[in-house]
Amino acid sequence: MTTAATDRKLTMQKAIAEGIFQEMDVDPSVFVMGEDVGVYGGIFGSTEGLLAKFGPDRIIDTPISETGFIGAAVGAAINGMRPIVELMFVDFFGVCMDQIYNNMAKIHYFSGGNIKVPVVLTTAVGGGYSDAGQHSQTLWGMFAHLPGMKVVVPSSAYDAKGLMISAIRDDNPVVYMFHKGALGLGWMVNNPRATEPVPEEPYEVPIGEARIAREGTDVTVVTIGLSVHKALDAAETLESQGVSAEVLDLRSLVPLDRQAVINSVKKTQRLVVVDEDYQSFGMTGEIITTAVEGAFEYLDAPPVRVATPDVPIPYSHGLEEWTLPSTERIVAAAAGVASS
Amino acid sequence: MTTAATDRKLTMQKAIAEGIFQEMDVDPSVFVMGEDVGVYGGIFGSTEGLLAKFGPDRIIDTPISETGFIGAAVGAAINGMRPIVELMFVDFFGVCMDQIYNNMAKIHYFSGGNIKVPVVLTTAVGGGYSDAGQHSQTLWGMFAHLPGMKVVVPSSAYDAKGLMISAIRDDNPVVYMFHKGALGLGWMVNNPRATEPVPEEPYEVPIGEARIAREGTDVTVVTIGLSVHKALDAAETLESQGVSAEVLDLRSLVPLDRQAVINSVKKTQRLVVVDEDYQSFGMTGEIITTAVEGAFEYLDAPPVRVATPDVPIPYSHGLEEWTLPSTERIVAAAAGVASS
Amino acid sequence: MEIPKEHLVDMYETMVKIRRFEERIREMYFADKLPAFDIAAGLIPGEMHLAAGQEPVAVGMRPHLQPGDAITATHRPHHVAIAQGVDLNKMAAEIFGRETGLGRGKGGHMHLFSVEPNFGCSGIIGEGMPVAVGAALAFRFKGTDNIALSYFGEGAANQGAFHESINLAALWKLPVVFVCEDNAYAISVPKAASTAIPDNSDRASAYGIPGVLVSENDPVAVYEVMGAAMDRARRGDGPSLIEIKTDRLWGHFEGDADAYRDDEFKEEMNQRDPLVVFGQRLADEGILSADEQTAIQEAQHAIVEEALEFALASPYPKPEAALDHVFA
Amino acid sequence: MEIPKEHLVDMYETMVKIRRFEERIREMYFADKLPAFDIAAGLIPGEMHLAAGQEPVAVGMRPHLQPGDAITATHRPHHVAIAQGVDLNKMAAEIFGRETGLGRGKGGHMHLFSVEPNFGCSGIIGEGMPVAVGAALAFRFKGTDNIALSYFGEGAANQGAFHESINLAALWKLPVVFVCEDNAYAISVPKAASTAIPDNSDRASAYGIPGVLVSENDPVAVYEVMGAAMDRARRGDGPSLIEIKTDRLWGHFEGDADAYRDDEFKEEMNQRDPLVVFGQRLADEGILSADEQTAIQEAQHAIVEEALEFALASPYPKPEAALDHVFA
Ligand SMILES: Cc1ncc(C[n+]2csc(CCOP(=O)(O)OP(=O)(O)O)c2C)c(N)n1
Ligand SMILES: Cc1ncc(C[n+]2csc(CCOP(=O)(O)OP(=O)(O)O)c2C)c(N)n1
Ligand SMILES: [Mg+2]
Ligand SMILES: [Mg+2]
Repeated sequence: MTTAATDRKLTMQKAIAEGIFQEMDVDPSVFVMGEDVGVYGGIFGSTEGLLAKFGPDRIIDTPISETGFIGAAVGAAINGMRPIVELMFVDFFGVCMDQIYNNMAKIHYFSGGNIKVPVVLTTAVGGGYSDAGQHSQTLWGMFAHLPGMKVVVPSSAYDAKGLMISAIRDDNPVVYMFHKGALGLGWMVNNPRATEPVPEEPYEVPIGEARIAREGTDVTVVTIGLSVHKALDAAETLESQGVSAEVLDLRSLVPLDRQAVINSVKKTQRLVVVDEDYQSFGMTGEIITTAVEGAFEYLDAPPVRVATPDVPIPYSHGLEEWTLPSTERIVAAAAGVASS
Repeated sequence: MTTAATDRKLTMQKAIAEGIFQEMDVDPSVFVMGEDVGVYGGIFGSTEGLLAKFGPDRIIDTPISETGFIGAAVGAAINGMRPIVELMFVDFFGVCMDQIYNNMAKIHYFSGGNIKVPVVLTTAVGGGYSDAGQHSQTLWGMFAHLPGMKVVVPSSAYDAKGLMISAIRDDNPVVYMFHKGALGLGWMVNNPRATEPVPEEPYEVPIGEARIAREGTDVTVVTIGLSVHKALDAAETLESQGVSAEVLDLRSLVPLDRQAVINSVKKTQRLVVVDEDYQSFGMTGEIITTAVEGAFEYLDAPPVRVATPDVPIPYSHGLEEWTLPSTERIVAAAAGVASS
Repeated sequence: MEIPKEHLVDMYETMVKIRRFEERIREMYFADKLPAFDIAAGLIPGEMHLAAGQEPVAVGMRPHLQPGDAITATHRPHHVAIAQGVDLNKMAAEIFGRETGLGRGKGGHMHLFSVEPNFGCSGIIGEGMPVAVGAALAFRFKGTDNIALSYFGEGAANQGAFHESINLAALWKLPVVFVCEDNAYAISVPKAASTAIPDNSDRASAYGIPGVLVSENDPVAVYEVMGAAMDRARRGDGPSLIEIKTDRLWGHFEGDADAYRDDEFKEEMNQRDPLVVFGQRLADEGILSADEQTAIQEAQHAIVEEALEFALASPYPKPEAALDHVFA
Repeated sequence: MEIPKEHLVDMYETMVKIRRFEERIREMYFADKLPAFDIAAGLIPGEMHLAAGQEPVAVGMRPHLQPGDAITATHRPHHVAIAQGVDLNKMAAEIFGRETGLGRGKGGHMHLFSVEPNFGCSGIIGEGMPVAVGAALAFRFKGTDNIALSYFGEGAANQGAFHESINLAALWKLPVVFVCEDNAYAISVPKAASTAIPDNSDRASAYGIPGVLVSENDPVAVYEVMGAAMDRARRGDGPSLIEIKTDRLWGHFEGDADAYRDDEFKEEMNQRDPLVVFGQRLADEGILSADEQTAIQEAQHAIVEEALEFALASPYPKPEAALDHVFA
């Protein structure tokens, strides 16, 4: 069984759907709501196969009423259910953010801990395929800025399944973001690293623990989501240039594994932060500040950020490519900081 | 005239209303929309006196339909008007953020610069009076994270009027945040520093230039909004302890006057960032990273942040007071970093 | 409709309790704020939205409630919470920011949450409406015959959440009763300046559900209409939209100069104070004599005093408790 | 109603142009994506929502438009943009991501903005509705008799923006015509699974404005209903809500397997292709002979080809131009 499990490779998309499937199978309080989660199986396949197994009462297609149905997930969660609710693209948060950040994320606190709100909010993030400025953002820095929700971003199939199961079992609201470019969808170019062996049985990956995706000694590259794979690609190039890069996959922004960042920086003494989200007032600043707070004397050179500049993500392929963090930009940044 | 002007002291609230008044008087394309902006004069007085002068066609009370009327401001701006639209408390952004960040802030970019969206979005921010977690936030870090809008936060009357006039004349969307505790409202304790001489004639304060609110040599305190006054109070205490603090009032987060931060840090070699917004993934990380990027070798000690911890702002007075940045916390942080 | 006497008495008692609670909160709210009103000062700092005059909308549903029914209310929540039977001691303690409060002092007057009875409210207009829909969905999943009531003001009826919530509930035929408290004002904005049609109950047709207008601020009228709507929901026949014309006797929040409503309006409103009118009617109809009403008042006032005493005797939370309860 | 012949011809020509544009975009969209469909590849990467079959909703208003009238459209915008007369060369160039495009390649197919004619669209459901209200408000301020048209899908009619926008326009009696393109599906979700009542036009009563259903996907029916609503708005009599039953002949976006609609449905739909039906009718009524129609087709196809050639011959923006135009 164990051998069979580790031999089986899944895409991240299938791993997500499998995680949901297995929890729904054992826990009748889990259900799914969202646009096109039923017969379509989720625009990005996150609910593929669920309708056939669990039927339309537990896999509920909704109107385009995000405030209504995400708020309904909150109400259902307060009343004993464990909803998984999908915001099709994170870019749409603006039509329903009140329910997310002012309600879902705060009720537990306002109630002094008396009321739990175990919602999993799934949402697709990321660009790279010319879907322009209202369908290509990651925005995780913004979600992480607002207290009361966990923010999880798997980068590959093993973590995707385990983090999904952890998220469903978590008594807190969890925003679960999957990067379109890491899902292994047939219709989108994918980084092949995201597809990997996934055990058949249910398992948890703890939320709040970063993962060293690659060990290294000269420079730490901290990142999350699809950029983990770009960083790993960059690390290979860097190795050929004689630079040993350690790649840290944060896996969640809330809770943030600050100690993992600090430990790695203490080891390598140099830091690059790669973020597909907008550069300013976001993740790059938070990670660099974490390193400065926790490893100031260790830093041999100012940390460097590789992020999406503060512009709406442009449509035209060349513009977008120039905008999003690329393997080349990571290589250049890491090589630069390693030699300074 | 000039003498008379500089003798006349105004509260920040009156300065804001005067700025709007004077621009409306000369520019028929300026109008005001929002909840209770008419006969009530704005819940925080930002539109006081305007209805009497300009009538209900230009000072428009709206239904509680923020998506509707903020979106309408965008449409009016595209079509030649210069709307000032009020979101009563910034905490309500979640019901209308799509219109703000996905529409107002992006149309100019999407149109390749062909379409201008000169909206001023006014909104009240800040806590300190037990209004609990849905009415006490500042959230400016979040607005600053999302590209396409300027984000202005005056701390006192002179700047409030000049920045308002600049915002109205600006061809870009400007989010203009006023801190309730700096407005000089009769019904709320105020820091008296915010009330100051204000010229009678219209004038601009450029958006994007920080202001050295107090010169100092030992430590730089960078902040914005009401915390400027707390930092100035702290600086007095620090002076009595032999620490000379420089206080930098950013005045806007977008554009961010990074050079002013860097210059001051180069001078004092020590940095404290004070932010009433949530600590993580926000302004404190951005300012510290800016200093690290621009003045790494000058920094004698790790910068320190004094911010609202990552908890929804609690209601009970003692909890809230403990949560928000206080003069005491600023003194302790600055004294600590100055002696390290 | 023949209304059981105990329901009439219960509604009267509850109205008295609500009114007394609001009056006493008002007194204590202003206690340390005057002469120069300072919103941050006193025993109860912060905004305070009181519901004096709106008691009928709250008590009319009370006799029809069953254990486990969910209610979501608004920024003006006390009357509804009291009518549902939320623990008055803990509620008062929360309003006074105490450790013994419903939310250990973290939520305050706009954020009262109770598990049993099943109550919640919020400071954001319309925010509770989808939550009620979700509660009703949970009841369906769990196979109970519980229902959810969603209270909101007439001002809230122009917020997008109204539309999305009612459509969802109607589409899924969920057991929700949407209750619009029409006090004719949203802060200073009169309904005619916010709402394109006179009665929100007419908006029910946009969702294919019953819409009923209660045009008097009268607990008996509310009792009847709410009873029918709640039964309907409990039977599984889906949601209703009820609009009740009511009066906010005081300002929008305490400290509001209320200058946007003229004296004539306010005078007429005070003349029809629903507590006075209902008391009179119960006396006229021989249901509760003046003496009996006095006895009720004393008993209810004592309950309110006890709650206030409990609250005032309770400790404040430790400041650093601010860090607790972000996550479970 | 007697419709001037030139209007009928104009509508036909425009339908032909739209259909050809969509067909050619479709071809070029798939050009470099197959056999293994890759959304990020090819001449036109990204999502592509085409409007073949929905031409009547776009062309029916065209003869009633005046210069300066504003239109806000959706993620499926081409038909409406073409009907309003947006520069086809620049529009094609934008879709191909070129420097000469309406937005210099920054916006793309869901973000087409034009000053003259006054057109905009968006990728977010319902986002354009309040914008149309604001345009109408600006027209009132400026004293013009321009009007605003707000297009949205039947799926969008359950988004909060629908409710807030129509209430505002009705309240302020603004010159807006709200046009619901009811193609019965929001991606895979059929209208019956999203909307509590059959016809969104009936929701007009929630705002006290006229609501009219056009139950055929026919340019003449649209012409008549839109003409009346647009006149009404232009006269200053306020907004209307029009729902038009139409057909999305292809998938939601290109690459959509469209498995949620069964073959029978699709077959029936294709049988009633509005372009074929309208052409037939014009021939039958002696308005445009088959030869004349062929001539029109050739002329319109040539215009489309010219636009595509312009686009394909245009340069891409410089990569670092990504930094321009965030602020004016
Ligand atoms: C989304 C949102 N917008 C605005 C406000 C500010 N606000 C608080 S109460 C209120 C008026 C509410 O009116 P109504 O719904 O009629 O309730 P009432 O106060 O009359 O009980 C407003 C505008 C808010 N809390 N939330
Ligand atoms: C707020 C928001 N939610 C969801 C989506 C994703 N989405 C894009 S188009 C669409 C369906 C729209 O259906 P409809 O309004 O009927 O228009 P149609 O596609 O049929 O033309 C959805 C759900 C979105 N773009 N914006
Ligand atoms: Mg009201
Ligand atoms: Mg549709």
